[in-house]
Amino acid sequence: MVPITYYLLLAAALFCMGMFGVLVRRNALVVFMCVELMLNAANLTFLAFARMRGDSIGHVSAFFVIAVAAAEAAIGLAIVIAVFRSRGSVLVEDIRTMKH
Amino acid sequence: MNLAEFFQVAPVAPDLLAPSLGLIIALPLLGAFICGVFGRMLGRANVHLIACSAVAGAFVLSVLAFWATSHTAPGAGDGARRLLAFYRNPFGIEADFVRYALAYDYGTWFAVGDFRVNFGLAVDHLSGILLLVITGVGFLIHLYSTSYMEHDDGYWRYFAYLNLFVAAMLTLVLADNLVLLFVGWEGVGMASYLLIGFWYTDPAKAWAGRKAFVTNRIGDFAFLIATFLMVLLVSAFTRQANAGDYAMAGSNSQRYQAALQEKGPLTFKGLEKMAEGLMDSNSDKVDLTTPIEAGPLEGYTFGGVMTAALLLFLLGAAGKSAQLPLYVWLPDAMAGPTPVSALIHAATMVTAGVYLFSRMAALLVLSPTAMATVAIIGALTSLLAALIAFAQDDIKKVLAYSTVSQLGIMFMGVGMGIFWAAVLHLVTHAFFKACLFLGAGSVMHGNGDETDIKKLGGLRHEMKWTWGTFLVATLAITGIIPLSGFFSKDAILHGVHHNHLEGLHWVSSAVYYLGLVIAASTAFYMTRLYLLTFEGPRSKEARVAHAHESAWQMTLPLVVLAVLSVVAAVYAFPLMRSSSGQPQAVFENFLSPVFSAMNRIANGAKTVELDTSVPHLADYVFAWLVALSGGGAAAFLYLRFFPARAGQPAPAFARAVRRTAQNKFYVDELYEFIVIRPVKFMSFILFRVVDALLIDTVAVRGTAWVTARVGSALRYVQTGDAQAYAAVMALALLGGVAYALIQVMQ
Amino acid sequence: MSFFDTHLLNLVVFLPLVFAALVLVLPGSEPGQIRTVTFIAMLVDAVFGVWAYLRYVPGGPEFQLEYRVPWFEMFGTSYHIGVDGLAVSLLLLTVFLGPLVVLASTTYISHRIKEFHLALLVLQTTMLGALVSLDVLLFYVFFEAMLIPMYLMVGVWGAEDRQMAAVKFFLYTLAGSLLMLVAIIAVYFISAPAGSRSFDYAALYNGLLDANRQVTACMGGPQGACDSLSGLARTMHTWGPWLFAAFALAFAIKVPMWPVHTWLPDAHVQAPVAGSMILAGVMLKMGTFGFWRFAIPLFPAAAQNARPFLAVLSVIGIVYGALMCLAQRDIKKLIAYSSVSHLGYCMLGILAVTAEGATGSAYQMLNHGVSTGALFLLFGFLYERRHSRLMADFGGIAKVMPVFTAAFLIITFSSVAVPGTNGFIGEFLVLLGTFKSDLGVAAGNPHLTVVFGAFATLGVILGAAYMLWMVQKVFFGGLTHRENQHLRDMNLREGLTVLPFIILVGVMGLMPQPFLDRLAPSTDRFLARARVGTPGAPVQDDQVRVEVMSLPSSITAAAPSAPVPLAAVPSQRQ
Amino acid sequence: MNIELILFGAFALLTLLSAGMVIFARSPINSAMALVSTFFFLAGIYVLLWAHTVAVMQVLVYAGAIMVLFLFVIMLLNLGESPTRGRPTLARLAGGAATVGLLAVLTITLLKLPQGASAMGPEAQASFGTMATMGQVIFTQWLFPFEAVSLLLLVAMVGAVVVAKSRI
Repeated sequence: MVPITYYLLLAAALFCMGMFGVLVRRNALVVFMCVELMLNAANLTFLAFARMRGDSIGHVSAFFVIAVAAAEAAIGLAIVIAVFRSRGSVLVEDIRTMKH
Repeated sequence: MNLAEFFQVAPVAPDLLAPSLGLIIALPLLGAFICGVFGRMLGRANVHLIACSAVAGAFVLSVLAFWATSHTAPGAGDGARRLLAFYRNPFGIEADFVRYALAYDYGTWFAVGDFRVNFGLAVDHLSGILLLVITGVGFLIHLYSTSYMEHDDGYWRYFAYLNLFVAAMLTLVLADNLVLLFVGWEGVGMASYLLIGFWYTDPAKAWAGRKAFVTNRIGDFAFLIATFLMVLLVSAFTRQANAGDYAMAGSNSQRYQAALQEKGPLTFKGLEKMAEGLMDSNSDKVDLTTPIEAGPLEGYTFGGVMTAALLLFLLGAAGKSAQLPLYVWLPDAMAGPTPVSALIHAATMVTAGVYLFSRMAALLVLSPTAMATVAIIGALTSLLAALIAFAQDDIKKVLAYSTVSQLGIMFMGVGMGIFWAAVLHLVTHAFFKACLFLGAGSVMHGNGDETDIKKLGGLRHEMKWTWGTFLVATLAITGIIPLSGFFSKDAILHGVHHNHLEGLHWVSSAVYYLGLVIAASTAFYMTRLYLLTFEGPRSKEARVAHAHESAWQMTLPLVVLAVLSVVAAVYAFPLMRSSSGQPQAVFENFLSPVFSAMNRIANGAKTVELDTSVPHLADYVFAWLVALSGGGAAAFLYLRFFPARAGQPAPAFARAVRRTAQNKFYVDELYEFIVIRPVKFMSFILFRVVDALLIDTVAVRGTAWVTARVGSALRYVQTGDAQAYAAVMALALLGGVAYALIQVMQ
Repeated sequence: MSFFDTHLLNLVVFLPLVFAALVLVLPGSEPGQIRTVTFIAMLVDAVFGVWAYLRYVPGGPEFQLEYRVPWFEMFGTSYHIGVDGLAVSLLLLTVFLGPLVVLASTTYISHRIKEFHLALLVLQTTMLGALVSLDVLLFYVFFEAMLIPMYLMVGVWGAEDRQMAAVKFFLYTLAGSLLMLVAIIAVYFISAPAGSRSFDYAALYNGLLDANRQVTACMGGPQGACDSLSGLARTMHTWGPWLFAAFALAFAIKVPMWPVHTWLPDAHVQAPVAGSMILAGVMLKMGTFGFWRFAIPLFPAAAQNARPFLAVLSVIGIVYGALMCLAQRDIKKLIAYSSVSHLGYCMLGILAVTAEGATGSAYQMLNHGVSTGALFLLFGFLYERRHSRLMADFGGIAKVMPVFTAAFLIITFSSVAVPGTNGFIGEFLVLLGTFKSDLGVAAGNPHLTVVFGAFATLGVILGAAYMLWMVQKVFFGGLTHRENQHLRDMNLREGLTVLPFIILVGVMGLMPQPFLDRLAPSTDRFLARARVGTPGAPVQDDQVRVEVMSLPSSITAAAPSAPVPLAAVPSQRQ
Repeated sequence: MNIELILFGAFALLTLLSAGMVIFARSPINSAMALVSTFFFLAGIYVLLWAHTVAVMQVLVYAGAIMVLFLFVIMLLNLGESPTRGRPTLARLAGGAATVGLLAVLTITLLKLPQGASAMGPEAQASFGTMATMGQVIFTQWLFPFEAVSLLLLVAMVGAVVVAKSRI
């Protein structure tokens, strides 16, 4: 079988790519997608450990993560739409309301 | 049955009376409460009745108590009588009885750890005689006041305060321990504060009251510290003393410790025992030169600490009894109503210092240094006051300074170890000085409150009773045979002359000759006062054309006091025989049980040689001449000299001297500049600089300011770029993970 | 084993809160009703408080009327209350002030009456809670909660400059107590291994006891003896001083000690009469109480080292506060600074670590509550009439307000500790304790003790100086201001408000023993615990170890989620 | 050299490639598409991990629901190619650096980890990761979180509607 470490390495790589995207991309939508990537990396880790320990708690966690991710995407995208309505842009650097 | 036997059978036996000693204090206190709270509803007459009867009741009880102190019962056969007035001294051995005394302990006041204070009252011959003076003179002055204050609508306050004062003074005298004494000590201060400032609408009077209280407080400060030192001394003594010491004190360790547990360390009996234990002998471990082994006083000797404590007590006594350096409040205290001056600032309160030292005579004689200081302070104060009195024109001021001067004389006596004479002078002085003050009050009452003797004069025809009594009192204070003042003062001077302090022999002669000068000058200024007030023609600027004699309530006390100041002389006559058989003054014999411990210590510790001889006729004559000379000089000056050369300007130096004396040698101004101003200034500076500026502005607001600045500086980091924040988070994450990794590596 | 055996303290503490709920539902348009209800609440509370005071048995166990149920068991805390002698005495003081404060504010407070009385009631509960709580976390909660109503009281019903004063008061005290929170948590973690940790006072104290003993022992030992320490002892040796400093700062600010006292004058000057009374009467005592209960017993070694320093600060406070009074023109400020001076005595007494000193200090806390509380009360009456705090605006009003003047004079004498009044006992004992103490030894030279004592005694002179100065300026002399000529004297309500104070002044001055007896056991235990820090002092464990009721085992066994019926928890005492 | 390893290698490679496309594609559409493929390949890897159920859910929920949502939004806002690449600001550089560093650190750590082999008996293997076992766990022990999540989804739904609805 494949050593757990490989899966973990894959998860790490995936996570870092997602993080990279979050940090460098300007388009809010893409940022969201990268967040999804990170979540998936987390899932992968869960499953890998579940496989290693042989109990299904990991699966359950992954299941919940997916559910939460769905909710998050819904709300996030809604926000993006709202922002686009008000500002006509989805570029993060145009959204600096946190300053004031 | 003869007089002696009459006095030996008290109507109430000591053991019956002792439990009700508290009433002596309670009665005036109750009176004060009633007058103070319900006075205005009760009306004038009732207030008079209550106040006077309260003091009168106290007086009766005092008489009974005093009588009971020498109560005897027929003994076994041959007519010898057995003394019943005694109680077991808890600090002594089983058979150690305090004779000619009764005491009662009302139980704990407060007790903490191994410290305890009881409501313990005790009457012996010393406090007994003072009880009589306080309540007796007190009653007379209450009576006098009923007429003197008849036009004042603050009468109820007045009598409340007066009763309060009497209660406090009685507490002071009856207390059997230092703390309870301190209650009276401060209580009288408080009462005198209230009474001096009685006419508070006049700022000057209110200020005088405050001055009196604060000055007294300075003394109390010293008194407190001295008390604490005493506590430390007692604990050190009990820690270090061995059987020999206790044997020397006529006690033993268990009894002493037990008594400390039960009575507390500050009872006079206990202190006396410690003083006896501190005497030097071959068998004992602790004496005056022994260093204290442990505690805060580690390393100091018992004698040293004792001296320090006594000197602090001296400062305390100086505050209360108006001695150098704290006498300044007394002359201003004359702002109060005249009867108050008579009661508080002549007869009773100001003598508290003398009482304190007589009460602690056993301790005082342990330290020649302290005794010398007391005597010298007394002499200097007395002289200074006498000189100031020369130039005062306010009748009450003159009397005030003469009081200070007389108190100085008492201190001389106390300091030189002739306690009985000092107490005797205290008593006689109470009589004639009260008489003088009341006389002055009567004069003012009859002359539209005129106090300037220059504006009086020729009153002998208009105020006969006042004049007569005033004359008697003046003769008494100037020391003219056969009046009491002469004998008491002469007894003091005689003792001062013949007692010698260990290592300080020069003191006795120095003080003695100062004393003669003082006696002469006393005679001088009193004669002057008398002449200007009563003799000669009526002054032109007199407020009222014809003075009227006062009512009987005012003259009666005058007469009584005058009579007393004559008959009190009996006390000084050497009618008794001392234990060793030679003649002894009545009063000395009478007080001998009180001062027995003092005598034992003085003879044992060899710190002061007490002389028990009685003055010879020559001494009397000499002292008499001194007094006469002073009086004669005054008579010559103010009857012949000044009237003769009236109108001619006095020589410059004379005027300069007179001005200086009139301004009390600028002592008040001196204090103003070296004490009061600096303190006020310092407090102001501290408030502005340290409190307002350094702490509040710089430290507190400074912190706030810095915080604000930092905050506004950090605002620039806040770009609002979400990704920037995320980047920071990422970096933090990296750091965290890296750290964790490193941790894992080890 | 009646209801009151277990719940008396709960009753005393939370009764005001219950009534606060009642007041909350009353219509705000009915001020009279609200006042009455509040007054009744305080009165009933006072009755129960007095009962608790009388039920406290001086000879009995250290903490009595205990009550304990689990609370946040995952942190090992429990709702644990109980009183020792000092706490019950201060509790008595608090419930005593309660009704009088309400009476005092009847006409003083004219707007937002409902909110004001709510604040009063809540404040009462928090103060009582802080006094009785035996769980450090619980204590901290109450200790902090106290700030909020007081902040409102100063900030909403205060004088012209109230905002500044309120904020200053809040931040000042908060700064200290946050440090204390850190220290509390640190102690929580070091005092016991994981799993058996607890915020309970007994657990913390007993957990640190051995370590403290070792630290003290090695400090008494030769140079460098402490390097051999290990484990908890080592931690205490290294961090004990810092933890003590954190506690001490929090409490020192509350006391307030010089130089962190500057919030007090502002708060007092701006606060309404009720605020000043409570602030002076009870809140300042929380500082001294904290030193007594927590700071010194938990870190005896550090405290021992800090004693001379703190004692110097206290003495400075005594003299400095008195001097400040001489520089004031504002009466309330003067009284406030006099508090600084009086509290200096309390601190000195505690630091003297002698029976006399500690008892005197505790007694002085009560005295100060009575006399200074009364001073603020009386001045409040004056302020209502005249709306000025400057001495210059008064003078000679004894003529128009004789009764008021008499009352003020009596309280003044109590404040300057004239014998026969309560003030004297406390001050005398504190000074005596100082003279008997080993402060000098702690400071390096035994003779310094006398110096400490002498300087502290200076306060006796200065106290008389400034109080009488103020009295003269305000009451004596001629009626210079026309506004003052028609001031009316105290009415019945005001008289009845002052009377208890005056009675107490006399009673506590002439028969202090009943009060002292209740203080004595706590004093002894405090002394023993403080002496744990003195090298070479013989202290048996059983003298110092804190014995409290343990959590009923049945409860601790139950799962955390299982709800606990409070009444079902039996008390282990009785 | 077994089949499982080969499959893993293939899926991993493809996953990373498509993930890279998600990040670097210029137009959001392409990113979205790449994301879909990423999810598919991940699902495959899940299967390799015997997490059949999750794999299925992955495809259904992610590739199905979520991505549709994304695409829908992209269409709605009709976002085209972003005209310019974003300037490399300090934040971005720092972020990139942090990411790379993190990757390095994680890799090092993981490589140091002991090779944990699976510890499962055959009967456990039989039921592992099946719908039945998960249902067992979810609906007994994790019932409360499950309900909470359902509630969360409801809230999210409402929230999304409220936030996104245009005030017309």
